[in-house]
Amino acid sequence: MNKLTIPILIAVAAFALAMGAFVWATDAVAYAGTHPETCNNCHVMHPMYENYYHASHEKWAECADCHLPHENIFAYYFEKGRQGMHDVYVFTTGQTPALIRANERSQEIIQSNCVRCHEQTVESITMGAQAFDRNCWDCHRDVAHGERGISTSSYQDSSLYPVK
Amino acid sequence: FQKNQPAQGRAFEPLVEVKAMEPDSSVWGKNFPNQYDGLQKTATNNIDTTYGGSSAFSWLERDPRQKILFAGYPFSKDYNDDRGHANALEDVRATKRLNLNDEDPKHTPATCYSCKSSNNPGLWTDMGMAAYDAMTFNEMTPNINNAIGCANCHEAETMRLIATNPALIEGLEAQGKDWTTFSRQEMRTVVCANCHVEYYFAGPDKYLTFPWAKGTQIDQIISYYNEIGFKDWEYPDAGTPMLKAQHPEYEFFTAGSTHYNAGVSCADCHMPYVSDGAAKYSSHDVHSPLINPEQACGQCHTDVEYVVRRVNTIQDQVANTKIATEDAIIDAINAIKAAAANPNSDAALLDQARQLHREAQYMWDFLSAENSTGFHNPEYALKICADATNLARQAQMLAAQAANDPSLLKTGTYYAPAQ
Amino acid sequence: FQKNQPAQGRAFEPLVEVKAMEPDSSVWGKNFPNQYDGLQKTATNNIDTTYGGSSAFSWLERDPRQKILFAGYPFSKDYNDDRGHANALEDVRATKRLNLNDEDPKHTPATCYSCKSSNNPGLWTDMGMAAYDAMTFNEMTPNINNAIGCANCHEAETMRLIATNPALIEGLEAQGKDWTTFSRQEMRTVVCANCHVEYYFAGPDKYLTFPWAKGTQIDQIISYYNEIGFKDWEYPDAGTPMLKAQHPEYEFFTAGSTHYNAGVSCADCHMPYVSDGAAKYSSHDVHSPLINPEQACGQCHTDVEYVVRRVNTIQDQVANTKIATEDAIIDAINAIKAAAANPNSDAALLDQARQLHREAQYMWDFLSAENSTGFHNPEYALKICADATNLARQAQMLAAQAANDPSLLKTGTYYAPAQ
Ligand code: HEC
Ligand code: HEC
Ligand code: HEC
Ligand code: HEC
Ligand code: HEC
Ligand code: HEC
Ligand code: HEC
Ligand code: HEC
Ligand code: HEC
Ligand code: HEC
Ligand code: HEC
Ligand code: HEC
Ligand code: HEC
Ligand code: HEC
Ligand SMILES: [Ca+2]
Ligand SMILES: [Ca+2]
Repeated sequence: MNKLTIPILIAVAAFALAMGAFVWATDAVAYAGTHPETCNNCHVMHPMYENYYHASHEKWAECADCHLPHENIFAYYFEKGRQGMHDVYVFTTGQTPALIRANERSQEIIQSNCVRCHEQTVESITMGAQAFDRNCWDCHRDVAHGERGISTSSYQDSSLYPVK
Repeated sequence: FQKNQPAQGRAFEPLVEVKAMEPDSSVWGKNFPNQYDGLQKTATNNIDTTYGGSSAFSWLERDPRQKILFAGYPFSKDYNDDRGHANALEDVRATKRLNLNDEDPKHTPATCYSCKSSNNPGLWTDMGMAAYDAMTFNEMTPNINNAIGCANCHEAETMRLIATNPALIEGLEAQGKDWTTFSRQEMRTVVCANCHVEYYFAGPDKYLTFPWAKGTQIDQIISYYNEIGFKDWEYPDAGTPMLKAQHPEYEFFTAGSTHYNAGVSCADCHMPYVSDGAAKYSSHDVHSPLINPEQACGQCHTDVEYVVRRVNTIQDQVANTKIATEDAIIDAINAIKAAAANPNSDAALLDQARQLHREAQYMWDFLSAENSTGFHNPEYALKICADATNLARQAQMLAAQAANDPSLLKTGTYYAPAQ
Repeated sequence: FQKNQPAQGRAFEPLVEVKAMEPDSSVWGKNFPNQYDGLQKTATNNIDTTYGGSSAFSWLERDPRQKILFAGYPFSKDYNDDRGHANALEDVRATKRLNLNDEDPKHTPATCYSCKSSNNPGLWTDMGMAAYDAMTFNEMTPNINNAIGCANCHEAETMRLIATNPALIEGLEAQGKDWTTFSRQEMRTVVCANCHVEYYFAGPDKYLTFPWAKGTQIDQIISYYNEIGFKDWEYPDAGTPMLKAQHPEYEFFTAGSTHYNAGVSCADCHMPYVSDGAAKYSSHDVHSPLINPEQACGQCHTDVEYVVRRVNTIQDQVANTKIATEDAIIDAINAIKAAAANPNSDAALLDQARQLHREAQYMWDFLSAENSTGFHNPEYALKICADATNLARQAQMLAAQAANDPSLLKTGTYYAPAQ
């Protein structure tokens, strides 16, 4: 036995323990699944879930269908891990921004997924000599997350106070 | 008893029982600490935005034309931007607009406390608003020891939003409206109309009245005032019977603005939901939404940066056009003064000039006293500027005709060196 | 060769090869039947909306003030609302504004064909725009046998959107802009600027020019015209050197409107996608979006009924305010006429009055000739009304000062019975 073995074993065990605690505390394994409910585990994802659930794509697509790349399985799992760890890190360290917005990389991923499913429909409009330089949701503002996007509040329901 | 608001249990047990119209917000605060904290925060807010914000900067310094426009009226002495709700009492007591000499027939009435304190709902219930308003400001002072608080907006037992100001209830009734039939979303705007509205003091006993009997649009309000022959003051040397407009946020916003028509309420922007851990509650730290646009606008608009830029564009355009209107009114004032000083002036034409001056300035003021620099209803703001400028220029022309003196047609007199 | 547009194959094989700048759209139509069908439909559109739509109703009948405002200029003879693209040739040939007497120095030049035909890109390439514009309308007629078509907007080989009008290319260059660097989304607006823009004819050879060297905002265009001392005509009896504004949709829309700032293009509203089976393509049946708001607005706005109601609110407000501006300009015209007829009038003051009349009317016209009744940029529209009214009233006042005659200050002269 090398004299470094024990410290290394201790370090590995401590690391495993720390990771275990981290994973347990943050429910990071949830990221392995694809169910929208998985994303909704995290309460900061709740508005997106809620609004997605009431928008038109709930029938067709899950979060990962839009938010993870689908060119190939490696890209899919790599991105899944990268993005997942990022979200977990931000969440557990309490740095969640007031307004969560898709970053540029995500936007590219989402766009490629819109086109992936709707290729036939959009062929004649995205073709041509010039790059199709806008996002599908510049026009289809509510297909993914509904009218209210990432709203944390629903419209005040007047029926709670019925007239008379 | 309220048709729109069936008795309904809260989702949780209150810790303490709050008695009806309890003026002390800290008592309510035991049950609702987040809301109470928010209200407390309004005391110390001081961030300014380009055109608004929470410091009490002076409008008379920022736009010295207003000193001329309000000449002869207390607003030319002291006129600051509004601050957070918790400062209401301090600010009304400190303003130099007060006249605390009770012997002077123009002394400040108790009515000036109407929108500044959570003691009011209780006092109005006990003594009636007529008796309240008939007192002087000084006489009322000992009864008032809380700034704006929970009792101004909520019913204690149910926490429903309610109309607490009798003037609001009567103002709505005059239009055949019954607030108890309003939906919750409507109340999220109407509750602000307890205070953020145009008002005047009717009769010698200074009865608080909202000039809404003909409707709440600007031309309806002007024709209401014309019909009852009301004036706030007379413009010195010009003799115009003037009107002062005050914070008509409610009337301005509800006059077909894009957000009002789309069903958005005051509270949506000024009291957005925020979360404290798992609890979601309405921010009671009411201030300019430009200070927290992610929460205030982001709930509906995904591109927050875009909408904020848009507010700037709109406000700049309104602010510039407003100055052009002020210049036109000042030209009119100077012409009317000169015509009034001329003994040969035609009295009938001069009176027509005064009438147009009165209306032009009231229109300008309606827009100017509204605190969003046009954003609450951009097109209305600019249309009002267009109309007011047109009337002001016609007032000047009538004054020149009255005095038969084309030299009264000089423009840009605000910029001319004083003689 | 175009920096923004890398050569790239089409997604499908064309059936026929279309030669560069092919004027006959039916040839292109073999490859793109949906788009060709759409263009054809514009010939027979006739649905009207409250303020616009596709029939050629007369503006002079709908708003008789315009007959006065354009007195002495061909627009007072015949001025109709625009129709669909396929009618362009028929309509330009039929208008009573033409002067087909080639001996008359004021004869209509070939330049009037510039925005009416798909023959132009070929002709401009072959002979150059200067030679084209120097011909008379009559002389050019035999060369023109197609109304607006594919060649006005597309490059045949790649189907890219392109600037085809040399005046557009030069107008952009004058501002240091190079259209070949524009993105596809930008081109969806700029391609309309081949035609939907303010223009004038420079010099005796009627060279088509966009007055954009100082920028495309209204004050920049006015100062451009003032600097070069340009006038379209002289107002009869008043002597004002007038300017006529023509369809400045592009300038108006791009001046910070909410939709432009949000990245929306002309084609988004006027050429929304429609579907043919599974595939979607751009509607080439260009007309008022209020005729198919579900497609035109519904792609971005869920509540289509709401946005359409909103258009009505905005257009009503603009239309009313515009009339008030027209009244003010007519008062100014009458005063200037009277002052000009008075031999004792002060010439310098009178010239100042004319200058303000010129600017006020141009501002009004900029808004009025813009075809959306303010919707393309509501706040700009109302701000322009406010400014134009202010200037018109000042013009009237200067005229009265020039003649030293307060009786010229009468207002509402449009309504006064003719003497
Ligand atoms: C149909 C495609 C689609 C599905 C399914 C979908 N999203 Fe999205 N998501 C989008 C689009 C589009 C955006 C907007 C990106 C933008 O506006 O820049 C977005 C944005 C977001 C954002 C950032 C907020 C913002 O507005 O930028 C989050 C977080 C998010 N989605 C989470 C989720 C979750 C969690 C689910 C499943 C419950 C989900 N998404 C399902 C398409 C989708
Ligand atoms: C551990 C809690 C948590 C879970 C579970 C979670 N998220 Fe998030 N998510 C966050 C936080 C925190 C942010 C803000 C990160 C930032 O802005 O840097 C975020 C941001 C995002 C964004 C916007 C930033 C970007 O990458 O563009 C998207 C999209 C998103 N999440 C999608 C998802 C999807 C899809 C799932 C489920 C597969 C999911 N999230 C599950 C916490 C979580
Ligand atoms: C997992 C595949 C998938 C993805 C990813 C996806 N869609 Fe869809 N989408 C569908 C299906 C399936 C339908 C329903 C069938 C149809 O109309 O083609 C649909 C319908 C639609 C419709 C018509 C119905 C409506 O809601 O108006 C639009 C528009 C649309 N999608 C846009 C988008 C956009 C934009 C994105 C990217 C943000 C996207 N889709 C991503 C599968 C997908
Ligand atoms: C300029 C606005 C705009 C953009 C950008 C846009 N769309 Fe659309 N889209 C429309 C309109 C308008 C329709 C409705 C067509 C109709 O009603 O026939 C539509 C229809 C659709 C449909 C439904 C077609 C059907 O058969 O009903 C799908 C799917 C779709 N779009 C997907 C996309 C995707 C994917 C993208 C991005 C590549 C995209 N759109 C970009 C405006 C747009
Ligand atoms: C759509 C959002 C929105 C709605 C709805 C709205 N406001 Fe505002 N309000 C604003 C904005 C933006 C400003 C400008 C703030 C600034 O200039 O800093 C503002 C300014 C104000 C101010 C001045 C704040 C300051 O900075 O001094 C008051 C008071 C106010 N609003 C009251 C109201 C009332 C009362 C209502 C309802 C009748 C209302 N608002 C409805 C967005 C809104
Ligand atoms: C009881 C009367 C009353 C009610 C009810 C009321 N306000 Fe006020 N509000 C005031 C007064 C008074 C001030 C100015 C206080 C000062 O300047 O000291 C004010 C100030 C404000 C300000 C300026 C804050 C700042 O930081 O500049 C805003 C914004 C505002 N109110 C919005 C609202 C909204 C939104 C509602 C309804 C949800 C509302 N108010 C209800 C009386 C009231
Ligand atoms: C109908 C309700 C109402 C009445 C009555 C009322 N106020 Fe106010 N007051 C407000 C509101 C709302 C604000 C905040 C908006 C603003 O400042 O424009 C305000 C703000 C103020 C402020 C702070 C800003 C400033 O103008 O310097 C003072 C001081 C003030 N009021 C004094 C008075 C006096 C004095 C009277 C009696 C002449 C009076 N108020 C009557 C509602 C009212
Ligand atoms: C300026 C008016 C105003 C004042 C003052 C006010 N509130 Fe509110 N409050 C509101 C509005 C508006 C709502 C939103 C009600 C709704 O959506 O039905 C609200 C909501 C609430 C709610 C419901 C939960 C939530 O946050 O949406 C509670 C509890 C509450 N307020 C407590 C208080 C307490 C305690 C005070 C005093 C410390 C207070 N309020 C002072 C206007 C006010
Ligand atoms: C409760 C929802 C809601 C809130 C909160 C809200 N808006 Fe809006 N806003 C709308 C709706 C609905 C429209 C109408 C246009 C549409 O249908 O998309 C609109 C339109 C606008 C427009 C376009 C109008 C124009 O004249 O350019 C701007 C700008 C805007 N909002 C800014 C803001 C700002 C700034 C805030 C925060 C102070 C805000 N909004 C808060 C719902 C909201
Ligand atoms: C946001 C949507 C939108 C955009 C972007 C837009 N328009 Fe319009 N346009 C309208 C509406 C709405 C009308 C009013 C139609 C009516 O009154 O019937 C209109 C009217 C018109 C008309 C008159 C149509 C008629 O009925 O006679 C013309 C011409 C026009 N637009 C050209 C343009 C050009 C050129 C651009 C770009 C520079 C543009 N539009 C951008 C919505 C739009
Ligand atoms: C080659 C010049 C030219 C181009 C390029 C052009 N237009 Fe036009 N447009 C015209 C002319 C000329 C008319 C009037 C035809 C008539 O009245 O006979 C017109 C009429 C219209 C009308 C009125 C239709 C109606 O039914 O009343 C609309 C809307 C319009 N154009 C929008 C656009 C848009 C959007 C674009 C760009 C995508 C565009 N135009 C590009 C010259 C052009
Ligand atoms: C820079 C492009 C351009 C030039 C040059 C141009 N037009 Fe037009 N024309 C248009 C556009 C765009 C429209 C549709 C918008 C409108 O009518 O306001 C139009 C519409 C018309 C119409 C139909 C509506 C009406 O006004 O009755 C006639 C006729 C017409 N033009 C005649 C002429 C004549 C004559 C000339 C030369 C003096 C001319 N045009 C020069 C672009 C142009
Ligand atoms: C008034 C200008 C104009 C005219 C005339 C015109 N187009 Fe277009 N065309 C456009 C615009 C704008 C687009 C959208 C381009 C984009 O989004 O990149 C377009 C797109 C197209 C496309 C791409 C697919 C689609 O529908 O979006 C084809 C193909 C096309 N046009 C063919 C034609 C043909 C064939 C003609 C003649 C019959 C024609 N166009 C006449 C302006 C015009
Ligand atoms: C490509 C997307 C798109 C299209 C197409 C579009 N809009 Fe909008 N519209 C927007 C955006 C973005 C805003 C800015 C406010 C926001 O963020 O919601 C807006 C704002 C508005 C507003 C609020 C501004 C105000 O002054 O009240 C109205 C009304 C409106 N649009 C009407 C229309 C109408 C009518 C049409 C069709 C003729 C139309 N829009 C087409 C994207 C679009
Ligand atoms: Ca303030
Ligand atoms: Ca038309």
